Amino acid sequence: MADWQIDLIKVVFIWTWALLIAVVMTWVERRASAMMQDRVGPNRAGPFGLLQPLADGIKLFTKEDIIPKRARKILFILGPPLFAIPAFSTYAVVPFGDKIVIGGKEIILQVSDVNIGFLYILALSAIAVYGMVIGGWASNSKYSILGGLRATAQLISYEIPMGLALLTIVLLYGTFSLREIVLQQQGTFLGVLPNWGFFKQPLGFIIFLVAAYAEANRVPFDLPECESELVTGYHTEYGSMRLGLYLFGEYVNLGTLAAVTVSLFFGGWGLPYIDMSKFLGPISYGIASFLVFFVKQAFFLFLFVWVRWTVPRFRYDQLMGLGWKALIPLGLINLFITALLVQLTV
Amino acid sequence: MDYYFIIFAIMAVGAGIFTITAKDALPSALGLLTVFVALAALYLHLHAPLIAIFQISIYAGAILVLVVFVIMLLITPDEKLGTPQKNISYRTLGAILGAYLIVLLVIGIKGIEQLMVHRGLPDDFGHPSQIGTLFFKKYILHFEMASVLLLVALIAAIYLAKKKV
Amino acid sequence: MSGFETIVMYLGMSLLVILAMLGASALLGPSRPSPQKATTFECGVPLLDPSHKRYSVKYYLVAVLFLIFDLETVLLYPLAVQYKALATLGWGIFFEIFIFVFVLLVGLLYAIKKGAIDW
Amino acid sequence: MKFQAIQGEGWLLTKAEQLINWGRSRSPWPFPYGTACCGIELMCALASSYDMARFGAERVAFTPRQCDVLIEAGTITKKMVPVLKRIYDQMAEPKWVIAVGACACTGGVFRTYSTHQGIGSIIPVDVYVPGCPPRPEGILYALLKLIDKIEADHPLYKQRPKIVEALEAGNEP
Amino acid sequence: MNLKERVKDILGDDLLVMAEFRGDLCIEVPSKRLTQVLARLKEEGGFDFLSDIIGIDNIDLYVKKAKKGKKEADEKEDVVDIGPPPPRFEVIYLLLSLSTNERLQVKVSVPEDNLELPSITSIWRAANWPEREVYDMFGIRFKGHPNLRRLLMWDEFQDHPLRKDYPLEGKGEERHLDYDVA
Amino acid sequence: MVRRPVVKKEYSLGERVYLVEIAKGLGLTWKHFVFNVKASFRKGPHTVPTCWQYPEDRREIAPIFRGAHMLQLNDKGQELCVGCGMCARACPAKCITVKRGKPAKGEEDKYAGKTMCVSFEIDILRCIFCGLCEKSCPKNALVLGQDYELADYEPEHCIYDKDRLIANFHRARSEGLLKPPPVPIPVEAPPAKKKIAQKGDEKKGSSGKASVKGGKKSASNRKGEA
Amino acid sequence: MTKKFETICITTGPTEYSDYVTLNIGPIHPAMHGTLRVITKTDGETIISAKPEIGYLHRGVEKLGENLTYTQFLPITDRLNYCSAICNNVAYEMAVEKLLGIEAPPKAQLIRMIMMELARIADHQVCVGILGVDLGALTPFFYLILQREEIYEIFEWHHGARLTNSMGAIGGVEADLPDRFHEKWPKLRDSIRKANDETDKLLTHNRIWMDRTIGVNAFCGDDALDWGFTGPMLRACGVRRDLRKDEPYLMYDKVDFDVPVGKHGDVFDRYMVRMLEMEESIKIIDQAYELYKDFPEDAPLMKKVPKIIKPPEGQIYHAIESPNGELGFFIKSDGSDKPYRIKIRPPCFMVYQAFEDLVKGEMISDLIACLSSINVIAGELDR
Amino acid sequence: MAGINHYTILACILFGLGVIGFLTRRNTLILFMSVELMLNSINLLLVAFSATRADMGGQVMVLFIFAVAAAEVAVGLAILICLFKHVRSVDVNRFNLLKW
Ligand code: SF4
Ligand code: SF4
Ligand code: SF4
Repeated sequence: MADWQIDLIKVVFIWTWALLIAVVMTWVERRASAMMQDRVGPNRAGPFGLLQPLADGIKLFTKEDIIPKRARKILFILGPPLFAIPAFSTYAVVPFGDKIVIGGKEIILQVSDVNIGFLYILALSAIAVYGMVIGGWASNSKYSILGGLRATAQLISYEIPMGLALLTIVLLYGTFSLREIVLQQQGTFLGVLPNWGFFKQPLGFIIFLVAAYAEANRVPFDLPECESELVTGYHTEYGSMRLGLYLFGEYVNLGTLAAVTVSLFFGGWGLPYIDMSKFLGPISYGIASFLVFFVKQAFFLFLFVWVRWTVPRFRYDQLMGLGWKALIPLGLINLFITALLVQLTV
Repeated sequence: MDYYFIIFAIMAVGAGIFTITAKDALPSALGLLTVFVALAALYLHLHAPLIAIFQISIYAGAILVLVVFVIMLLITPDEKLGTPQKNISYRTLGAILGAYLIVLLVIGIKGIEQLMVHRGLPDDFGHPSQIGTLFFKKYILHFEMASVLLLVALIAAIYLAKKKV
Repeated sequence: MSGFETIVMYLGMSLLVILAMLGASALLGPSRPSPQKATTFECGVPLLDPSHKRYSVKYYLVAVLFLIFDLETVLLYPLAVQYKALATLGWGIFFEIFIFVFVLLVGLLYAIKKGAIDW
Repeated sequence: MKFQAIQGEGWLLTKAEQLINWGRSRSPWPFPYGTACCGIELMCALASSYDMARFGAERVAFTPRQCDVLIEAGTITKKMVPVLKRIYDQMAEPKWVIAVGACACTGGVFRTYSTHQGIGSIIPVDVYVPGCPPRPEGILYALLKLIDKIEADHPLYKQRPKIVEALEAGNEP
Repeated sequence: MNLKERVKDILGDDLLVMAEFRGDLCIEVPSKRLTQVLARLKEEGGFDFLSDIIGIDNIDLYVKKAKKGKKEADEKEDVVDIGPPPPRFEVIYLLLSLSTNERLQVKVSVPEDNLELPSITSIWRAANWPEREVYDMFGIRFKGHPNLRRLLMWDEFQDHPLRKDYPLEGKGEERHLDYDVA
Repeated sequence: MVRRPVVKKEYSLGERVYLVEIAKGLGLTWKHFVFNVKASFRKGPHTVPTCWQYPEDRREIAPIFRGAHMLQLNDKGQELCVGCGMCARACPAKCITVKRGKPAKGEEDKYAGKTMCVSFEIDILRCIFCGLCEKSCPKNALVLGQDYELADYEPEHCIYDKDRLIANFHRARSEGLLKPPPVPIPVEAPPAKKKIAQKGDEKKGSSGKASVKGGKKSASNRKGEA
Repeated sequence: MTKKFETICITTGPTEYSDYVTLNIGPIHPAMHGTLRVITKTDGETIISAKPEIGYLHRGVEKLGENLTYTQFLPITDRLNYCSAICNNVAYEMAVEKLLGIEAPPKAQLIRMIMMELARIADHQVCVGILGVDLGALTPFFYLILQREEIYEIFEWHHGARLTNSMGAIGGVEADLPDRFHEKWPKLRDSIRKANDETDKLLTHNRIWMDRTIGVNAFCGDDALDWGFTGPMLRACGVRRDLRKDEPYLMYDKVDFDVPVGKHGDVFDRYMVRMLEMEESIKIIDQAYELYKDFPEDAPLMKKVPKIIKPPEGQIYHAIESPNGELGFFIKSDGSDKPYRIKIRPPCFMVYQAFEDLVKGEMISDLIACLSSINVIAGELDR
Repeated sequence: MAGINHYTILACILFGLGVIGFLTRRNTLILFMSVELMLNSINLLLVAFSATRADMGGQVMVLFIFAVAAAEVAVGLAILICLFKHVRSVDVNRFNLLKW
């Protein structure tokens, strides 16, 4: 097989995987929230309601598509794809597993291992902002505009702490490539602890996680679409599949963020004390590493859901205050400390 | 010629034309966004992945967001900019001048290739770490000056924007 | 240029599939436009005043702050990636970063004090 | 099948219709237009003990663009009539309406100067639910009836009943 | 000193009628001096809390009385004097003293030809909406009210529905659909 | 301008750092989650103990629940309603129309009373299920049953005529959901003084109040003895 | 802005012009409970003015009351504050009884008390739950509503309806406490407490919640009195006023309970007052139940009243402490079987008119929090 | 492989577009964007030269240009906001305060 064919297969596979995670997440979110609230949740479509997302999808596909008269038509149409394309594309640099050897060919389980790694993710999430702000602005409804503005301000505010947290990681590992970072996290340090970013950078992890919640617009940071104030925020005027793209895009974002968290702070596909490659065959090792990664990712996805149904949401100024007055200074301090420690240990 | 360059060059030029001809500021900003993305793709081609990424995350992600915010802040729909320009000649003059400039530049630049020294590119050319090293070794003063520049800009912007009129 | 083609391939795939989704939705959905349907949703009452009005300048301030600090982090990335290597040369790199960040920290404090992020 | 008899079309379209109906009927996102006491019972129906979400009616959104079923629960006063009409108009096709409670159906006990006597004269109603307020089970029963109705629909051929046009012609300002 | 005497003390001449029914004390005061009376009751009488403002349309009472009078007159074959019609509307202010937990109903009469009362929003801000409601329902205007608009009915509505001559089921008013198909 | 009291926020350390309390909350939701997930593997429709999965799993309805109306028959299968129209008069929503009539020749034993209702219609869409008709019916003919599944596509189907009301009764009987006969309410004997004050008493309303107070005291006295 | 400035250099227009965005919230808005509407002017996120507009649920109850008999009006009172219909029923019944000059038998009074306190718990549960929902915490709502379902079940077994109870009749109550109550109450008491505890755990000490509620819409006690606040809203401002204590009706003077008061009148205090009141209500029910047990099975539940009630001419005002505050019925009778005029004094009417003062200068999010903490019930607001 | 010539021509065209936009448009915001366009063309040149000459200095320069551009935009737009508060327009022709 030619390289580009393998690449194509990988691309298709991972794209589908991203979509699948998003789809299943909608189900998980509904069922899990129901379980936390002493309810049952959707259970009529398919076994355990597993086909619920499919039903929703069909419904959304066959729904009428309204473009409000006062909306700016082109911008209105551009909004959802501008949001969804970056969201889907971020998966491209996430390492889903180590490598798999098929027919003597070594295939890394990642679309592409580029040397700028997660900067790519940062850049794309910076573009995703436009999807919301343009969608909100184009709708020409006050709720949407306010939602869009809030979304943008929130997203860009929390990009800084996230960037700072990542900066410390870069400082520690000296690379941008997610794959290399994961590789460096194998093994243990200080004898007992796994060599995970989490243990080396607990503060950085917390900052990153909080910023991730904000980036994903999840409770407690779901102000852009907070129901009780702005109806549904920036996508108030959107229906049919355009809405579907916004909703899916959000879940895809969740998947990416969880994956990045795992790769940066939790050792990616590796198990803490066990070296799987020693006793597994080349193919089964690839699959096993993929599974390990998925389990870790699933945990963080669940955490997203879990937190959402537990806490109230912030007010806008508090959200900004938390970002600018708490997280950024914390991030800077963390940066200093890490720099100092690295300086002292080399 | 390779298609990669052609595609993105056309994209950049087309979006650039859209940017300067769009009726409204917001579509114009979207055009600029496309230019940025196209240029970023070209940077990738030019062994400057870091610059490409930063192009997107700074130009597209920050500067343009600022512009978009200001567009939302300032433009009210009842204020159409479509009021006819008083002297059309001014506008045409501008266009002609610009076009002339393009022609001049293109002609002037034509022979530039002879002036270039083609060196083989080292393997890790464009790797982020190289820029880091340069920042430390050669441009340390510039680097610190940049921070001061940013500080000044920050203070000025806040001062201006918060000023009560 | 390692691997960028694949990423572009991936991007192209996202673009295609999403456009296909939108197209399918446009084809499948019924369409019965009416002037009433196309009115803007305003909690069920007629619009009170145009939506595109001036919104608060504070959003702008946040964007300015973001711009400055984004640049800061971005400029730090190349240094950070090389930090371990450069740290072997002495404390210079640490102080370079320190001064750089410190100057901007002053900016942050100024912004906080001026109430740029208080709503 | 009846449908084939009408249209003389083949298996594929029938299946497609079934699929669409399946999707629509399994995911009727409600617009909880709860204005009064019935709204409270609607809330109960949405909450833990009865959990309307089991039928897929989960994503409760208050924007007409994203909803399928307008659950009108509560009194519609004359002051509210234009609002209701506008909300209904703004909903995207396909859309259904459930009128919950005596007030929504006929005005109930409030035969007064300020109460509109039944929303049936403003918007087409698919299912009427008597009761004041109906038990949550009653609302769920209505939803089930609506699901039956959706499943018997012919989305690819039969367009919205003529009643819409008739009503709109009658109510045009 | 019990409530009655105290009220008498405070009001003096302004007290027109005082009646008690089932422990509820109701006094009538002249409408011209309403603000002063209420202010005095608030300052001196300790009635520092305004519970509600109630409008009443008395016309049916009079009609009933007249009917009864006519019936009696028919029976007795004599003329029965039922007196002149009372002022058509009356407005009752429900006051409450928080310290002694006493309630007082202050009544003023509003004749139909002069539907106007002084607003007491300067004494109690709580009077704002109740006054608007009375205006909405009975058409009694309150002079000096900051924003005397309809409260419950929509703005274009013409009648005053709680008047006794307004039918329960209305006169068929509908609020028209005000579309902005702009 | 509005006056606002100054509120000083005093947070303990645990509250200041968001995470502690959030972790506690997470623990709580986790407990519910685990409990319900375990429960949902139980057999039968009533899995999660707090959720009644309606069509399969119905909640017990109180026998006195005010649901759809029915016209009762007595044990001999005779119609109880005499068409007196008391229910129609008592109904606040004015949704009952009764027409009284005499039973046709030879059909007298179908009816318990001397008269019967020729037609009996309840506009169930207007009814507010207040139960006043039931209370006012002298023959206990009209009762409100336990049926709550009343939704319909057409408003015309929601006008219940006599046949439907009797059919309701038959169905309820077959399902064993008949309304229990009303329990007599213990009524306090009227006080010596005539309760409805005569016209003359009006002005001396306060005395009425006093007597009430006395009654209250006696009640408490009795409690003291008990 | 439509004017063209050709030669003028600088026009310093008023900065207010178009700087404020008019944001219409409601009537159909998730936080507006279906029928409320607030027209706000905002500067960014700050509220410059907020004009509530009501009447979207004005059903003409008072006019209807003039056209129905005293008995027929009872079911209509259910539809006023539909979150705690029983309180309305009892208030109305007691008002008519006062007009008649009678009082319900003691056992009936106890039953009324128990039911009213249950209704109070149910009302507060809804209010707190909705407050949580509006501030983004959905889960407590579900826990609270579950307990409310149990309370509804008791209602249903007592008088045959869940929400619009039409409990009792003029002169007493029509049924003894149902068996369900005797069985359920001890368990229910615990589970209500448990749900409250859980809510407490999820919300009260959570910093996000505290930030969202403490100091938000703080209100002075004397302002509150001036505006005519009653109930939890007033008590949260630090004024200890509760009609159950100050003007005891039924048998509230025989039970022992506290009146929780707040300090600043902010959303947090309102929330806490409601939470604590639920606990007090549980206490009251326990005590009332003890008192109730002293009565024999066949103790009278009703005063003898004629079928057609014709009170003497006169006018009375009677108020009770409903979950939202002072709920009063003013009835003027002309001696016929229909009231000549019924005026209802809804508690939230008075509170809601101060809405602009409550939220001015705060943020949009606070407006939502404020609205849910007032617990405006459109049914009694608009009548 | 596209040579340096192509890149320089592309950069020139973009620069010229920026100039044309700057000269012909009246919306200040679009003027700003035209300036950005010009700056970007310079960036492109720098990167292209850096690649041809195998000298990383060009790329570092671009980073500094980013910083300058950011500062320019931040301050420029702030000034624009100030102006807008006075004139209530973004039309350059109305900013004629300095005209004589
Ligand atoms: S039908 Fe009954 S319960 Fe429903 S809104 Fe009307 S009055 Fe309230
Ligand atoms: S149902 Fe009862 S009240 Fe009604 S007409 Fe028959 S007998 Fe009379
Ligand atoms: S239940 Fe009430 S509303 Fe219904 S028919 Fe009987 S009296 Fe009328």
